[in-house]
Amino acid sequence: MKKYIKDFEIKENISLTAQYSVLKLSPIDGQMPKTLPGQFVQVYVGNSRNTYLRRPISINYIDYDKNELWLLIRDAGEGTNSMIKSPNGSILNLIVPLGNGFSINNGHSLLIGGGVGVAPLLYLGKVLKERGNEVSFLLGARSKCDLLLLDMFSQYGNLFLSTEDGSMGEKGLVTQNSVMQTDFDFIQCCGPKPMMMAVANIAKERNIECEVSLENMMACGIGACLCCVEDTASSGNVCVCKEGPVFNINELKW
Amino acid sequence: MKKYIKDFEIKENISLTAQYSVLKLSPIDGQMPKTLPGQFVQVYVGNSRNTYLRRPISINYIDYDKNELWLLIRDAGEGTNSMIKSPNGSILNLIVPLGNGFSINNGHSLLIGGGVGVAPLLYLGKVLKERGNEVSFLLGARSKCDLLLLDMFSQYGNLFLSTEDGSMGEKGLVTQNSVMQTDFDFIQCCGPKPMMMAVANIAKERNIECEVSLENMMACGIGACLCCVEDTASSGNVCVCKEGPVFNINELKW
Amino acid sequence: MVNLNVKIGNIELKNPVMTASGTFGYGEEYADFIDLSQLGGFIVKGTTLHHREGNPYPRMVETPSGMLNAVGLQNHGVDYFINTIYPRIKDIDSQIIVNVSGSNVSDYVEVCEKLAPLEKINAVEINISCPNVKQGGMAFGTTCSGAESVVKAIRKCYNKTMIVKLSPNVTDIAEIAKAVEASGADSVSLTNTFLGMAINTETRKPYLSTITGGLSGACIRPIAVRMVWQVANAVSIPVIGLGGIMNGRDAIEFMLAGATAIQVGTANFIDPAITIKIIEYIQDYMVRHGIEDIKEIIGGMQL
Amino acid sequence: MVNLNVKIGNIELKNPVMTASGTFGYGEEYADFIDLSQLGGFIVKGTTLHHREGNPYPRMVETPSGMLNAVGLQNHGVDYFINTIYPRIKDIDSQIIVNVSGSNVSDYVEVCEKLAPLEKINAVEINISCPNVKQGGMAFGTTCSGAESVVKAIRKCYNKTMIVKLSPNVTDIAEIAKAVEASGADSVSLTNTFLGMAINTETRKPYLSTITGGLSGACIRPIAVRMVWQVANAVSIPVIGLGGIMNGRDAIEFMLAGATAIQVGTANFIDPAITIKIIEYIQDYMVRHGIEDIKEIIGGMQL
Repeated sequence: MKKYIKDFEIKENISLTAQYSVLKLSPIDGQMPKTLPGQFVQVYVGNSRNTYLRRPISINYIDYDKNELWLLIRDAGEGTNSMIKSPNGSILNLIVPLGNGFSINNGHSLLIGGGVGVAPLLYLGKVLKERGNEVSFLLGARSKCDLLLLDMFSQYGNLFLSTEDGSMGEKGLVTQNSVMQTDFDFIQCCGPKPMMMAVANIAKERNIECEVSLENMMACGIGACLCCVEDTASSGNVCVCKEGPVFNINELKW
Repeated sequence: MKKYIKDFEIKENISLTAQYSVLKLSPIDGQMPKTLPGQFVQVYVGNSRNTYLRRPISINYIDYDKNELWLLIRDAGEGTNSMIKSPNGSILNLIVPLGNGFSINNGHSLLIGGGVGVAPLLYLGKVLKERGNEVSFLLGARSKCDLLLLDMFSQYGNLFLSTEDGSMGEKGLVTQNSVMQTDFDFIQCCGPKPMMMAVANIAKERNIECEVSLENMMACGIGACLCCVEDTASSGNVCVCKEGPVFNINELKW
Repeated sequence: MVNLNVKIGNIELKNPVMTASGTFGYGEEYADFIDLSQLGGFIVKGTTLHHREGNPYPRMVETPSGMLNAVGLQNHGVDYFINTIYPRIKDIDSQIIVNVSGSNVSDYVEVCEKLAPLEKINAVEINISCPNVKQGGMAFGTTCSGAESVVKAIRKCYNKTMIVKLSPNVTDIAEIAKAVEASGADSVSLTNTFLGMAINTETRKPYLSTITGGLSGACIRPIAVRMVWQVANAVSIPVIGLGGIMNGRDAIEFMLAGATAIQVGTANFIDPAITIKIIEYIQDYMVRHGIEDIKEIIGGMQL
Repeated sequence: MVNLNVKIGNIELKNPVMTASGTFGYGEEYADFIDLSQLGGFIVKGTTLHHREGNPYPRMVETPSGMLNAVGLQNHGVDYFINTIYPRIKDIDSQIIVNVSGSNVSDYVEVCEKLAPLEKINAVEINISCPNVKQGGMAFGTTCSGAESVVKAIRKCYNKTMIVKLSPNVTDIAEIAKAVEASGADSVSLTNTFLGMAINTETRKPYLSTITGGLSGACIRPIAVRMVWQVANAVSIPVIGLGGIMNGRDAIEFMLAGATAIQVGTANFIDPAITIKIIEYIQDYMVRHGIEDIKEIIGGMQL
């Protein structure tokens, strides 16, 4: 897929919590690049003292009617903090789209997300639903206030929730959620590595096809610097930014 | 005089032209440090990719009734540009006050300013006027739109103007302005070095006391790094940030 | 129209802007963003005799105005390059230069011998300065005798243009450059990355799997410019300058210091189209300063 | 209450935070901003046998996350320090260390002999690494024999604590450190500034009157941390780490790499109160990590 370096305007910067914002972006030139669920962008941070490289952010949602690309940003440092503070109307320069994206399977997919890792699952659920598939979301977080965009998710599938403090949904980790015992054809997962590993183990036990989205530290995002490598079964070290970020768990040496 | 590291709020960012803004600042803690005309501040620039050190900016004006300190900023690079773009309500951290300041003489002073160098003369004129002295301002610029804050200056003294293109006041350089032929007791000058040198020569010829304010490149602003030195007649290399920025021309090796 | 043409050894560059090895893949990664044929040249990533998996993850960390990397020469080996990569890129109308790394002299020689017959590869860049593999050549690059041993051996078997990439992790880089010149190199490129490290103070672990790595980016530009100036004053072969070039101004700075051509590295990660903007800036700069031939800029610093 | 006490040679520091020579004047310049007695110590600016005017203006230029300077050891000479400065600062309840520079061995010796009797000056920092004066000592600092000649001569006449400040502009800083240790130094501090330069591309003139100058600031921190780690693994005397420390995290990073104490330099220009914030950060860090004695952090990087 062709990659672009493109200026986007922040149409709306919606602060979800103190820590999370959704940025609704529209391309200045009106031309929204084709993207796939699970792909990401590299954001240029122009107004931060200590941010040198771009910041990889996964695509949260694409609203083709409004010509909007959404980014779900977690305040995780000076770079993301300055994105969250960007006022409506300001310009963000993106490299888009990057990476491979999730498989679009036919059948019932359980989409499991933890923390800010829920971001790409919204766009994925939308596409799966539009293809006539049954979609279930299992979203986990520390507590209620970290469960984000639930209204949006509920439009595209059944919602199952887990919080570590039990403030919403089932108490505990996503892997302990009762929905994990039910039947589905695929698992597609994005979140903290320990969570994804735990999910991968369950998928292997139950022999369910499973994809995970990795977040290895990267510089370029286009497969040039070879910094974000993951060791794979068939190809050794490959770039998460190019051959990933989505991998079938059978490919990983977890 | 005691120096402070202090947060100030931008009460008003007034854009005078595309290139110039006046920032009206109030100390967050309400305590305005004592300052003298000709002193400067060191501004911390927090939101610029390529600004590492503070930026020295001379004090343009102090409004004790409103508890405001004014900075006249010229967009001369990424640091000053980000100051000019700072919205009302944002915070600037200053080290204040720095340097020695102009002499407060009794008599008729001609205050000569060029470009952004007019900044400290407004505060100086105010103080001289309040002490019951006669004040004349000779302000020069490339053209009309670069002559700034004229309404303010006119409150404190007679206004004489020069523009290189003749679009306002007399055509030519300040040194060619007819007021230079008239009588006054002191000259106090701030502007581009060639202008100050030309003024200094006239002052010497006419045997008039003359002070100039230098803008040597500096890092610390408090006399520690010894980078902003000027070679002087009596003391060799001295720090412009500490023994200056104001020097009697007899002290300089011009 | 200004003349941007420069010559390195026997190769002509349509302009002095190249890309640095290890930051530009095989060129293809950037084809979506720029017209590769507009580049003066590009250096494909470090190539070794045999396949190398490189170092374990993590391989990078951001630092003030720069980054540390510890890729460790991950590549599929010279035969894979010749059989699989070369046919895909050989028709790009630009100078394609292969960066060659090895852990002993015979490796370097063998790789160069294999590359010599390739019609569209008319220069190699010999990496005697990779800080990220135990025998990645930095040992060769930090002593005159080590550098000489590699360069002389390659010179015997390789008749095309040989550029030698120098390590900045030395007391006197001009001495190394002189030794390399005397040994038959056609050009030197500098600087490679600076050996550095960073520690995560919360986990108390180094950020890189290899503890130390190579520092690149704008942060080290002042040191690289100084070294280019020193080397350009010490040798008569052309110097290729690199190290933290982020924009056209920086490229001019290196050329004023004595560089005949420049390489853009880390900046490609931040703006994949920066090389083209740099070429345009250089043209505008020459027009603004009334310079007709780029050669007038080379070593043009005024004292 | 956590224990921040560290020892360098024969002097006790109430905490490991000191300030770097040439960035802190004689301490007095910072008295409006901080309580100097809270510092572990401060190194007063480079002192020479005779008065020095230093280099002509311009002496500095900002660079990415750093700055170049070429002050050139401007100072009034050791006698002026003893007669005029020392009486003003001697009662500050902190370790006052004098940085000593010279252009030949006898200068170093004579300055140290004059300082030895001062009751409140119980350590000197020998600068064999100033890049900004022709004979500013960097010649001594870039070879083992040069370093030995200075250190051995001073050791003969100076019995108090001798810290030797090392130049980073070398191939193998650990070798120099070992030579300095073997010659009788009580401690080494590193790194001094990195030799760099910058050119104004519009005027085509160098930004510094001396063409090259010393690069300092956050930009070089990864290289300095690497050198501290290498030196700490090579010598048994305490290492003082400096080079781009901007905050408490950076200070901890240097200590985890092996520094017993640290010096804050360029950061003082940006925040004149940063040293106190760093001391507070270290205390908080120790509490957060359940560390009672700062010595547990020294060299505490985990592999």
